[in-house]
Amino acid sequence: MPPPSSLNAAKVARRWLTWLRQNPAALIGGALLTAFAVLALFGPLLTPFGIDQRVGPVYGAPSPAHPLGLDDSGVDMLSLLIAGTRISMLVGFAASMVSVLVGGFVGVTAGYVGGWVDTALMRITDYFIVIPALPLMIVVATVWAPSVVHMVLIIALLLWTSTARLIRAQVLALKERVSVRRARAIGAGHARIVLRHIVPDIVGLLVATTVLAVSVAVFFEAALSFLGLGDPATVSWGRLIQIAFERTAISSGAWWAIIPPGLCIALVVLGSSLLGTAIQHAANPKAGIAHVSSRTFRIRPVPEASRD
Amino acid sequence: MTESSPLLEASDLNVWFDLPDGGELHALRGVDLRVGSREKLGIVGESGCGKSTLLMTLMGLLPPSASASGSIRISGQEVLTGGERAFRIHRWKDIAVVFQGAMNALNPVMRIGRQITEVLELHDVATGPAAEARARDLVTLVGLPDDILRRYNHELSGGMRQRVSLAMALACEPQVLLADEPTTALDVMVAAQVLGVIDRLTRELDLALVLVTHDLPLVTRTCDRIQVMYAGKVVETGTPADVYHRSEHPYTRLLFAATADVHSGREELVSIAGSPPRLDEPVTGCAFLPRCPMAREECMTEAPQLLQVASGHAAACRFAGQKVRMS
Amino acid sequence: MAKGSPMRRKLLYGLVSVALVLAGSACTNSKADVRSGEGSVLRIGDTGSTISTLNPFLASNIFENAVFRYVYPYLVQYDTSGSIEGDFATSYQSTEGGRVWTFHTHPGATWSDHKPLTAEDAAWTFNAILANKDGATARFGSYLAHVQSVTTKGPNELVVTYDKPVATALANLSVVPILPRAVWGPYLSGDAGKLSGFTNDAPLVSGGSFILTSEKKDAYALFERNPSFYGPKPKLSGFGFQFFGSADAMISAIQQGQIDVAYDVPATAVSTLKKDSSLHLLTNKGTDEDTLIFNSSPGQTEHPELLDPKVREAFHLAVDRQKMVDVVTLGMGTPATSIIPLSLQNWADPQIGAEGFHPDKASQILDQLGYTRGADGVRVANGHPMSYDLLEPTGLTGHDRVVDLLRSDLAKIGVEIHVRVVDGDAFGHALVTPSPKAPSYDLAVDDWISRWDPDFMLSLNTCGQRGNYNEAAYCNSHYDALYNQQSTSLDLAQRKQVVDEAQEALNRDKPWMPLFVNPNLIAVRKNVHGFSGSPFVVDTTSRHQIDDSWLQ
Amino acid sequence: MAAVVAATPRAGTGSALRGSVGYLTRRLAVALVTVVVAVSANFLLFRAVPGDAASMVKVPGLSAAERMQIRADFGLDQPVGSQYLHYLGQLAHGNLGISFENRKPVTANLWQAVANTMPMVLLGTVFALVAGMATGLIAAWRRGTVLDAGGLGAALAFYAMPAQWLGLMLILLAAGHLPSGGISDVFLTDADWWARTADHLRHLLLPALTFGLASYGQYAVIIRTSMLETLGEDYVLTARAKGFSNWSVVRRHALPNAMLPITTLIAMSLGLLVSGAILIETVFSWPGVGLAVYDAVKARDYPMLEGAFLLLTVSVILCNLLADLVYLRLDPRIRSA
Repeated sequence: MPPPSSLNAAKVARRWLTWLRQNPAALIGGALLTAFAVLALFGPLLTPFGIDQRVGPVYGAPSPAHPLGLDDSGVDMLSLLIAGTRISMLVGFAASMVSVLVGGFVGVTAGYVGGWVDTALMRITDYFIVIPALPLMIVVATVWAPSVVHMVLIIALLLWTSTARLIRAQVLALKERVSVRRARAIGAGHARIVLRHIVPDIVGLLVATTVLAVSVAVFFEAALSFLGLGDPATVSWGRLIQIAFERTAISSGAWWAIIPPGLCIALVVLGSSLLGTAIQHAANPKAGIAHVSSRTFRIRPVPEASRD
Repeated sequence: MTESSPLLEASDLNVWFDLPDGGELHALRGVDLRVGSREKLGIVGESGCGKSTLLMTLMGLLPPSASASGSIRISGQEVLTGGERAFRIHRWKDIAVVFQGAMNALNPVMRIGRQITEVLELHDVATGPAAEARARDLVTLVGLPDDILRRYNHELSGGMRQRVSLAMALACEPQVLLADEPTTALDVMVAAQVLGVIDRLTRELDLALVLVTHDLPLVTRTCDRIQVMYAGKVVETGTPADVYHRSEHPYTRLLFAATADVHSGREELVSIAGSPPRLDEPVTGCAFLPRCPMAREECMTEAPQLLQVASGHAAACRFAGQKVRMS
Repeated sequence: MAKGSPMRRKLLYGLVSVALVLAGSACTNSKADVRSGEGSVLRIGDTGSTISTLNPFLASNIFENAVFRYVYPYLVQYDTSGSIEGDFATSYQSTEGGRVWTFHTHPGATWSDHKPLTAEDAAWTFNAILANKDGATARFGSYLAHVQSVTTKGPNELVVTYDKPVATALANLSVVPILPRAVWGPYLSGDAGKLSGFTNDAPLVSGGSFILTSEKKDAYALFERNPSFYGPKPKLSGFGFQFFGSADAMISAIQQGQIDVAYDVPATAVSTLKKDSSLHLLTNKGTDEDTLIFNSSPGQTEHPELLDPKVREAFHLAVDRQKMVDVVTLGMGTPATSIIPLSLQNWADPQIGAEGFHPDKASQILDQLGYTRGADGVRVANGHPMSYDLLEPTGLTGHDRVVDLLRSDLAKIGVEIHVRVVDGDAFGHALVTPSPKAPSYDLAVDDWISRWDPDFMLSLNTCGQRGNYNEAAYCNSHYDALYNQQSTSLDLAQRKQVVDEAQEALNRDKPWMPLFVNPNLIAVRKNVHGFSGSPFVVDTTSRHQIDDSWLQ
Repeated sequence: MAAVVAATPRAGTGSALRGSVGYLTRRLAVALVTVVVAVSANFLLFRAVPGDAASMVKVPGLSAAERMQIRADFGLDQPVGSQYLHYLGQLAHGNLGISFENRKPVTANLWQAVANTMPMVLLGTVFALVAGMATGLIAAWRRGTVLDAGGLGAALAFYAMPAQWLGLMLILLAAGHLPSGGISDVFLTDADWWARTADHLRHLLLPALTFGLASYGQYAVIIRTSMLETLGEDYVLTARAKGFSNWSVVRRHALPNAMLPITTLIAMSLGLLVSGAILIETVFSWPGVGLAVYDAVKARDYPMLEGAFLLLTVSVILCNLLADLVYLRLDPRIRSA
């Protein structure tokens, strides 16, 4: 990933594009996420049928008019799938952003302030790490009426811990850097040090964590919805799977009601994992050599041109 | 020293590395090398000149992204074309290596003793208690107490690690010892001690030594012959006296001049203006041209060949043997 | 690494043999055959249900009651057509104008532990219930309402005396099990303080046609024929309920012959099951009715317009019940407009609330009330938008479709619905918060399974049931009077008239707005014989369904 | 020779032992603090949620006095402080209380659920580990080849699939051949041991496979990464220079080092297994811990939830501790750190 800089937007964009070209994994990941983001934004304009509109028989099979068939109430699956994109992506991105904000704040505070604040924050983090995540989410989701906002908060509640730990470690290292020590020595304020000397150096890590967290958030959205804890007034991929599971899609042979939403989740998770890992590698490059490999160097004749 | 049967001989070695963007980097460009028995060869040059690549090529340890051509003979047997299998026969038995001090050349989760005995067992030198006894002898030889055998890498100091590496390298009584900047990352005192041990043991054990370093005073002190490398090529070769006092290549002269300025062989050579050429593009003419104080029109088109200026002394400069003054 | 080392080969053999065992076991499907023929085990599947307690005083779900029906004696039960017949009582008659009921019980009966089973057991059980009927034994106390005394005349005659004639005496007694004193004595003595802690684990001492041999929560309940049963011997040697987590698993089980009967098949699976030649599909008009519940208590102060019967009438007209039947039950259910489902032919009145689907009329009513639409299309009433929270309990397949349809139908007349899905317990909690007599929720949906006698459904909206079954917290003394009147009207025609009046009264006030009745769909393998359908999901009113079945 | 002077060992055997003890003590202390935090937080969590035993007991017509009695039975009429002390006292005796739902000891309910979950997750984990190891090692070994791309692709694909969906896919695939729900054929009461075991295995296959596949991807990716990092280490080059064959280099030098992070991963994931099984248990109606927790939430069975949360958190903490212990055994660097 190109380091953040004050260059103009066009230049930054160009560097990103170059980077993407050189990292096929990042390119695929970015393309997947972008495609689904576009679908989430403009999907409602594209849905061929209304999601309350019964257009055919129960579990009608795929046909040219309905390429993904119909659901258990005769609604067009493709339209439902597109409608579900919006909620799933919204929950995925919002939850990961909230969690990274919280985790980043806790991590920076713990790492920078240190002392008992650090200890207290890390013990709390420890608790959230060892507590069974999905069961806790279920408890909170059950007690709290289901809604998209609640879903986002519940997922973020358990997602911030790994960010907090990662950022804290990074901040601890950054704190000892010469530039930070110098800034402190000349009496720069804490806010200034954090904002000018620490935050810029963890931006890459934060971006990578956010992108990676999207996959976890999408997973949890699907899990909670599958357990019937999603907002009933909305359609999401997780809920589509739940509905198919509860309404005998399998014994009706309606694979088209089950496969597409799961595939969409898998693609988004894949996209965010690929892109996030690539950004992580770029922010923290490793040589990536292997001293042992099944392959070995090649022997070739000396080309005439290189004889000089 | 018998010129007729070199222990290690390489001729016209070329090595390329594939680059991610599809291009290649021509890292070694027709290197020749001969090491006779008990001979000490020093290889010097700036970082990136190909000296470490040369050493890896001699051991057959190039990565899969590399390709090589030419010939390497160990004890008269061709190994380069024989690939991994051919190299493996000779590794450690005939030719052993001590890696850079900065590297983690020792396995962190294996006791030092085991790392020595495993190689004894592998090459059928000794097994069981005999191997352990031999390992004790080896560490004593390099001046370490034998309880070091029960330790792990992280418990050792840098100097101790290099001594262990040396003991390990000597385990199977190789004829040729390769040493790749064995004292980088060590402080001056320790470096001197380690070099002292290497020097002493190569003499005591009748070893041939290939010492890769940018420590010019060191090579002139210890080696019988020096090869100066620049941009993947040997640009000058000769005895220390030839190379130091009668250098025929402007690069060699600048190199010694820079060393004299710095007064320390450990610092990177930075005082030659400019930087080496990029090797991912074809080099036409003399590679040193852009930095050369003696550059002439004709240097741009024709790559200079190694010109014999005296017995055992050659330089790859069109002006070698001519008394041309540096301007 | 090309040659396999002995070690690796061993591992390979191991893996292959495990795979073979699994593959072999995957093909063993022969056990279905073992069970056919006389004296075999009927395997029944159901989804989403469970047995969480075997203590009748704590029991609240239907499979628990089904267990008690088979293992405990009851004085009377229903026959398959919905009429009362004797069970432990061989004969019964009422005297003194219906105030005194005399039951003659099976002589020489025993419990499965060989202790004698006599009228004394019945008298002891009923008296124990009466002793704490407002406390620990309240679960059955209401079924013995107005009972003055329970006495015996010898071992085989029981006399139940009421303080006034009760029309529902037999219907109520058909619900109360007779318990073995040897087991229950310690828990029913005194104030029965230990009763709620008694788990009554299997195997139970049984007096019914079957013995419960083992039971595992959320998994199964297995029964064996009770050799000492007083009644006609069941043909089956045993039967069992298996509880599936998903309908798909149950359907795949019946198609593969792992179960013989699948209760409560979802409508979406019907077309699949009909294609399977090894299955019969029993379709019955059900008694499980979905209703929209209006909070009718004084606690609902936020939206006073919802208390107005005219607004409720508008809601009533705005909902397309046929569409609900089509979407939710795939046309197999029936639209409902009264709380007594049409499957109770003796009591239902199709005329009640049958105004039909008239959204325009509904809009007119709201217009006339002056509740005009705001800019967003939502009407404004009493200064607030007509935007309401609707509680939806989880766990009932199809409920969300019901709610979706309600929302879109009501949106068309300018009423906005926000759905809050809550699980069963939170739902129950919300209906009694802040207080059972004055909860503060707006609207809710729920479903209720009627019994053969209308008394139960009618009782749900009485003042006394507030905080318990009266989910609307509706309280109307006129209605209570009608309810009491029907329960003491011994003349059938007269009682029917009062029941109609009570239904009319409810239709006027609409604490509940009935929506539709779910069909009762049961899939049965063709080798099952004598298995009758029923309007109930699982028939807890009688032992006939299983006692009369056999396998071939 | 002057060189000998430099050869004084930096750390003695004694300090290595002290290092181990210190490390263990520190780890134990952190684990203990986390347990105390977890116990208290769990206790408070379930006091903060609405509803208690009395409001949950479903006895029609229960009077106010009766409800008070039930509250008293469960000790809910006491101040929170003394409830907490009482709770701790109970815990000290290994008593997790009585389930609101079925009035049986929570420990018995939990034990039953754990006994059901374990075979499923263990079989699945063994499968995931074996397959993940194979994929990860082969991919790292054949780095940059089609095999690597294929292996990594498959691993990522399985990683990306939601477990519940994967389960449904397997049910679709195995339709009619394998049972898709439950732990055994409940009507197989009079069958012999072999038939019952075969039946259990048939029921176990799909959920265990789902669990395995769902965790396989993660293992494969991490093993590949760890292996690649190790293969880039200098001592691997040394081992090759020593004349070891490629396979010996991997087996003797790379694997033991690559196993360090993998061990931690395995131990930590063991702790999360049980709660991770919730979705799979829902799909396959598998009466394990996951489903027990979910049912307890639905029934507001707080003693059961408190017990389950305690079990799950403590098992995570124990597994982390186990990871530390294994690390201590495998990595000499920690022993003297």
